[in-house]
Amino acid sequence: MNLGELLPELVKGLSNFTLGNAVMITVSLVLIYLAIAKEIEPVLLLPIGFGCMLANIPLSGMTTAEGMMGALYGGIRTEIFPLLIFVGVGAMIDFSPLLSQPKMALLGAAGQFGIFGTLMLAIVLGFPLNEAASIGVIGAIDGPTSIYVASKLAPELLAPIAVAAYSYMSLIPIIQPPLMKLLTTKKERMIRMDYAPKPVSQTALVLFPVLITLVVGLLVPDATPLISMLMLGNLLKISGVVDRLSKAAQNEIINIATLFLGLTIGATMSAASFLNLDTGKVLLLGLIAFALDTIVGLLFGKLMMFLSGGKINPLIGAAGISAFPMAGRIAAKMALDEDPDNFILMHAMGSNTAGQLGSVIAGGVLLAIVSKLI
Amino acid sequence: MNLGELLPELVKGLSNFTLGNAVMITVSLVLIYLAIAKEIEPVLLLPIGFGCMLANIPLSGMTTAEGMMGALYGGIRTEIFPLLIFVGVGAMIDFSPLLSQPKMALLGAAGQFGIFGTLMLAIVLGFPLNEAASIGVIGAIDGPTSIYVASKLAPELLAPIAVAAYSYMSLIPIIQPPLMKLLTTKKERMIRMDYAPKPVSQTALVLFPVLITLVVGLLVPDATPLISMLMLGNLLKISGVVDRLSKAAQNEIINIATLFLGLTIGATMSAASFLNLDTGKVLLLGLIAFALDTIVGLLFGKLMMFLSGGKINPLIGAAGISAFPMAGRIAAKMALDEDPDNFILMHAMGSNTAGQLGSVIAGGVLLAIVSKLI
Amino acid sequence: MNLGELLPELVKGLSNFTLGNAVMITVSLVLIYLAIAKEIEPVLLLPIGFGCMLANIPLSGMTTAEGMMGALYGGIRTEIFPLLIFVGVGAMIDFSPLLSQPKMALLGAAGQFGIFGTLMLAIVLGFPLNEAASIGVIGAIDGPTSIYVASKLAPELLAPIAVAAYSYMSLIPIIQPPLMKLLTTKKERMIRMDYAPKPVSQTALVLFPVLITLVVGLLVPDATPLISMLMLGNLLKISGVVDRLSKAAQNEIINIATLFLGLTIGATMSAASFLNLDTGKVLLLGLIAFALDTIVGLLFGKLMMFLSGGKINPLIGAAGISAFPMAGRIAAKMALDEDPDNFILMHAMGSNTAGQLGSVIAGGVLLAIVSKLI
Amino acid sequence: MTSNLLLSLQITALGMGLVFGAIILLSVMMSLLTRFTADKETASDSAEAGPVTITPIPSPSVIGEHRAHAAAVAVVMALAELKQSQAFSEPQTALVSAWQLGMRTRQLYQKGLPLARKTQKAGQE
Amino acid sequence: MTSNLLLSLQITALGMGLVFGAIILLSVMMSLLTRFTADKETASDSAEAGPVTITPIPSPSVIGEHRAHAAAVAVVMALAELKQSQAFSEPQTALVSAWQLGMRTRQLYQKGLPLARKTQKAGQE
Amino acid sequence: MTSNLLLSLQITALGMGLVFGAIILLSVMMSLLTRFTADKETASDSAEAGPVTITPIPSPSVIGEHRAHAAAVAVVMALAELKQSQAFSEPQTALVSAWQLGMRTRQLYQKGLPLARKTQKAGQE
Ligand code: NA
Ligand code: NA
Ligand code: NA
Repeated sequence: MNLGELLPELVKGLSNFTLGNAVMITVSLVLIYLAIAKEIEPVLLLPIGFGCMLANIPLSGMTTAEGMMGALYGGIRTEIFPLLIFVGVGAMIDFSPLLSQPKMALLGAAGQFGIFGTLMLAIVLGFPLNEAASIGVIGAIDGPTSIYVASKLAPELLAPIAVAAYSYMSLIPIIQPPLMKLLTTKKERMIRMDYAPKPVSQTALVLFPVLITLVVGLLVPDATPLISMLMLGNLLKISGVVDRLSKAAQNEIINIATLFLGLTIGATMSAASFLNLDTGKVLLLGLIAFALDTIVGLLFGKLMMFLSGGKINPLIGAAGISAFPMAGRIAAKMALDEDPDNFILMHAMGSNTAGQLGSVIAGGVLLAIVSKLI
Repeated sequence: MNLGELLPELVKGLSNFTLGNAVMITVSLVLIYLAIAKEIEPVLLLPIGFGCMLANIPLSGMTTAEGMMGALYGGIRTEIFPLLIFVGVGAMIDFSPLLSQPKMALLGAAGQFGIFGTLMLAIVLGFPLNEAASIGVIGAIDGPTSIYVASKLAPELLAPIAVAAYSYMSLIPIIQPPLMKLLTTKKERMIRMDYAPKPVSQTALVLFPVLITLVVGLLVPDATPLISMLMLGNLLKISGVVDRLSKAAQNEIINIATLFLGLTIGATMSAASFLNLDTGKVLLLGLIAFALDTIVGLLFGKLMMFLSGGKINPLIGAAGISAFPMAGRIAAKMALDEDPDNFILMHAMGSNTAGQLGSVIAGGVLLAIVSKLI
Repeated sequence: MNLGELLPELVKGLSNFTLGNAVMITVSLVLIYLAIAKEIEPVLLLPIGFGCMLANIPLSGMTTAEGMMGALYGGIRTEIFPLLIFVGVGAMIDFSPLLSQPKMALLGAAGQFGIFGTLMLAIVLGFPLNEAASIGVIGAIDGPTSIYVASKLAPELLAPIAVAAYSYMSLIPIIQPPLMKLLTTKKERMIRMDYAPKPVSQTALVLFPVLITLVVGLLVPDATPLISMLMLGNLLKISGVVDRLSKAAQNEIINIATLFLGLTIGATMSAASFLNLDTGKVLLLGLIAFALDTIVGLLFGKLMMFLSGGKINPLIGAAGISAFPMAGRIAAKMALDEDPDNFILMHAMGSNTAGQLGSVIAGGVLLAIVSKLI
Repeated sequence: MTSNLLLSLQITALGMGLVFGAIILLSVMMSLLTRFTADKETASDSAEAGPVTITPIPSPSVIGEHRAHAAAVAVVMALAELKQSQAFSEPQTALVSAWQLGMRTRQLYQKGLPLARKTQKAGQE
Repeated sequence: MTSNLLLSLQITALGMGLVFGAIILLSVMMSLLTRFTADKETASDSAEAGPVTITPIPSPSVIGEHRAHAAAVAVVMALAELKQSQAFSEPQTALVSAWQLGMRTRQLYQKGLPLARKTQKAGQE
Repeated sequence: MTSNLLLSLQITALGMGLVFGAIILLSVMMSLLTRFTADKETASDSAEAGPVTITPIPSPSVIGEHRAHAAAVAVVMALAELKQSQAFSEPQTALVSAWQLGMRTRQLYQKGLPLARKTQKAGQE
């Protein structure tokens, strides 16, 4: 036989390398750079970037159904990866600031407006309803929820939505402070909040995840998987009787799920599927959703300020968007910058955890409405 | 369009909520309460209870084939979860007390009578053979074995059997002592047992799991998966050369398998499948099997006492049922209560580990016979 | 009914036990003995041996498609196990010795000749091309690569190839030193190598895995899965920003994958599939490949010695075969035995890590050529 | 298009309504929950509960004590951290051995064998 | 029904027979095993073997020494625990570095460099 | 057969050619990489990088200093080990609490509360 005919086989990698691949590999290198050099959500952006790189090496076979990434994708199709991550996150969340100041919960509802506002905008831009809804959820800056909703309603947009949800988390210190300064006066930002919460008993902390699961589950069945896994993780930790499981959730389970989720999401970023106008629109609309969430959250914070006769610092409204726990942290930091003695972290975290609940509920509501309409 | 038609969709959770769901959710709350407040086998009852709660939230979609619980169920269909748990358990068992007093092994055989006695009783009550056999195995109070046999012979009874096997483990301190007092005299319970075992070499401890796997595997092929994974775990630990694997078995592997197994078992407890007379019968028969196992174990213990001329404390007979390691602990505690200087823990654990072997063998034997007959 | 007809069922284990099973169980016991008593690669030989034992217990059902081993085999069919092991290995490799002396890389290419030499030999012995190629890769003494290539080209030979690849790793201290003494003079072995490498910056260490993945991926697409997972692990560790993931890769992920891989490989060693002349030939040819790799590596080392005017110690050539990290260690040890002040470990590890890259590339090249030709 | 926009407006109204409805319900539930389960020794409880539990302390209005509060919080946090660190570094003992050892310990404390008790401690550190 | 009962009786007889048969075989196997592998330094062995290994000591009949036995057992247990606790808290070092370090250590002990040796120890603690 | 042999010869030639080609390319890439990224504080860097990183030190030709080099290497290794051992035994804190704690710590350092700071340290050890 003649080895000459082997030549095309031997250069197949290069001969199938497209400009699109080059662009996407550049994107992947940027993601990896941001993760390592800027430490922007490295736990997710590093695997996503690496997966993106793999998806744009021609004919590696990794992203075919039989390939490793194809096999791992099952963890997204069955939603097991995002849900397991929520188990771990739940085991790391502390709901006592929220439990001790239940009215903070309202901020977690207001903070979801951007999701719907962006949905409207996306509809205007001509996105079909299912895609518009998935895009809006980016506003919650809540990775697992965004991935869960997108994989159900618009899997074709999974990659840009996941990338947006996770990378925008890192834009919080850049996006939110200006909006806060714009929408609140220095005087408002300096409002001190007395921290005199009702004491929270261990019993309440244990009952909380169980009741939340039941109430939300019965009201918004489509939100059950997300809310229940979040609450399961919280129950494992707070119950104090299953240390082995709680540690497994906070370590091996979330670590492995995060690595695999990141790689798999990244592996969907092939030039063919990612390099198009829609991706740009999605990223932009996601940013708008994020900003809208923040704005409406702040405005609602101001409303509560007025209603409470100036007892509530409007900054904590911005923490209601979810983006847990960064948004809560930034809100407290802003108050601290204005006045080094103004500690509103407890209140901000209360609003922030409420936002986490709110975005899961909003996601479930959207799933219910949209899946019925399409 | 008219959103009015969405209403049914929005209240689907409540509108599909049945009385049965309410009952089962109460059950799940009880299980969770027992796990957390009473610390009854929390590592399993907490996930089981939570899974049960999820299974009774209408239309959550979690228990459908595509849902998370549906996906995890594969770990039971392939028996991987119970078998992985056995790997971890094996890495935590110490067989030296048994190896140093091989005749103790007989108690592990006697302790399995309840399995068959209950099988007869279940037949009389009209259960088909496959279900009767699965119910009998509850008597071993050995979760993985019960789940393994049930999932092979009578998957429809998996939930009640699993719940019984694990929750009865916690009834040992309540059920066994009275039977012990009833069937043994104070004088018998005070029998001191000289502890002069043959010395056990490291070599023997290493050869043990290998030989057990071979002998049991060749005699009772259907018991191979259970016995071999138990022995694999034991070999990983005792060999001392694969610390990484031994620790993985005792930690990440067993923790993850336990969490998933619990959730999945619980998720099978939907009102439709769980709320029926059979469940009640199963739970009751399981209790009888448990008691029968204990009684026959004690009687056989007395027999050995007579044959040995009063050198053997009959209490250790009760440890032969399996229910590892609780039963062994209780037997020793009873002796200690009668006489604070009467240490029979070594003997009780010998009998208890024999019971673990016995119940696995009994399970395999039942599988062989019944799967042939049905 | 008549229980008599049950008898065959009850002795099925023994009645189906063949001489072949006996032989293979002896083999399994030898593997387990070597793992525990001689501590030869226990982390893999122990599970392999145990899996082999299980595969030869008749009718245990564990190796059927529904059985546990059948289910775990999916981890090999999708190549997930070997690739996950590479993620962990990558997180344990340090490439700085190679980066600081790039010309060492050449030794990693020369060390792959045995793979092709053995391929020729196997062809002569009448093996079809796909099997011949898989056998040759044993020469790299690189488990995951051998398993990956074999499972793609000749799954029927998976068991003997895996066993060879892992057990020969332990023969390095027996096979290589004589060849070293044979092919090098004491004077050559005593050559001191100045260790004045270019300084390696953290930046270089981080860029290395990314660039290697891209370059190798584009040149040899079939090598992408192996090289990329190796480099992903390395990047997780060296980046220093994802400790959780790096630790997960070095612990839970590699431990679980190793245990399951070993068991599954072992489970393919049934008498029917393993006990035949081919197995013997494979083991023998693997040994030859190993020796050839070492010899050519040494000769190339001598060549470099001459070209460098005696500045390079030929021993490090033997480390180019891969067999990471044993081969590098042995080479350094040999030099040390001749002269207790002759430290060439850095150079040997450089050559050894290059061998690791070389064997992965060679594997990919073979996959490309052979899958095209057959 | 306009119909689509109309639809999306309806969805927004409906969606935000449902979200607010659910959240309000939850917030009511929470107030009831805290009211009916209020108890004393919360601080210690929550400190044990885990690393991220905050001890709610009736906070004074004076600035200086605001600082004190933050300090207190941080201390509790740090202690919780410390607790957890121990929790992590302590051996995840095999349940079995834990049980057996636990039992023997009881026996020994009954009779008090200094040596054993000492090693015991070591075992647990 | 009665046939079913009869059947279940047969199954019970057969089943218990098989279970007893298997267990008796195992117990014989065990006695042979222990007899043919008996050796001296069992105590240390088993202590290393893991947390739940019990040291078999020819036990005396005197009560006081019964106590002693229990004490001994408990001590061994505690030590095993301790051992294991160290096993767990010690770094799960990358195999590679372990090898390389191990090798260098050998070299250094050959020449004896106090500093290196000290750091070495630190490294292992 | 001979054709097969011929084929395998061609494969060997082609294969080794490709392997050498690729490796040579990689080695060029590596020299460029190290050349263009060379920087000063490598030692500390690589020591942090992990347990298996070796500190490249321009090695002298004198034997005695050969020893010194080996010692240095071994020390760095041991320290790296030690580092890692701590890395492993330190609690894998919940991110959340880490963040919150981190923030509070900042606040406290600003105002300096000795107590809190002390506990802080404990928390990290
Ligand atoms: Na939101
Ligand atoms: Na039993
Ligand atoms: Na090689």
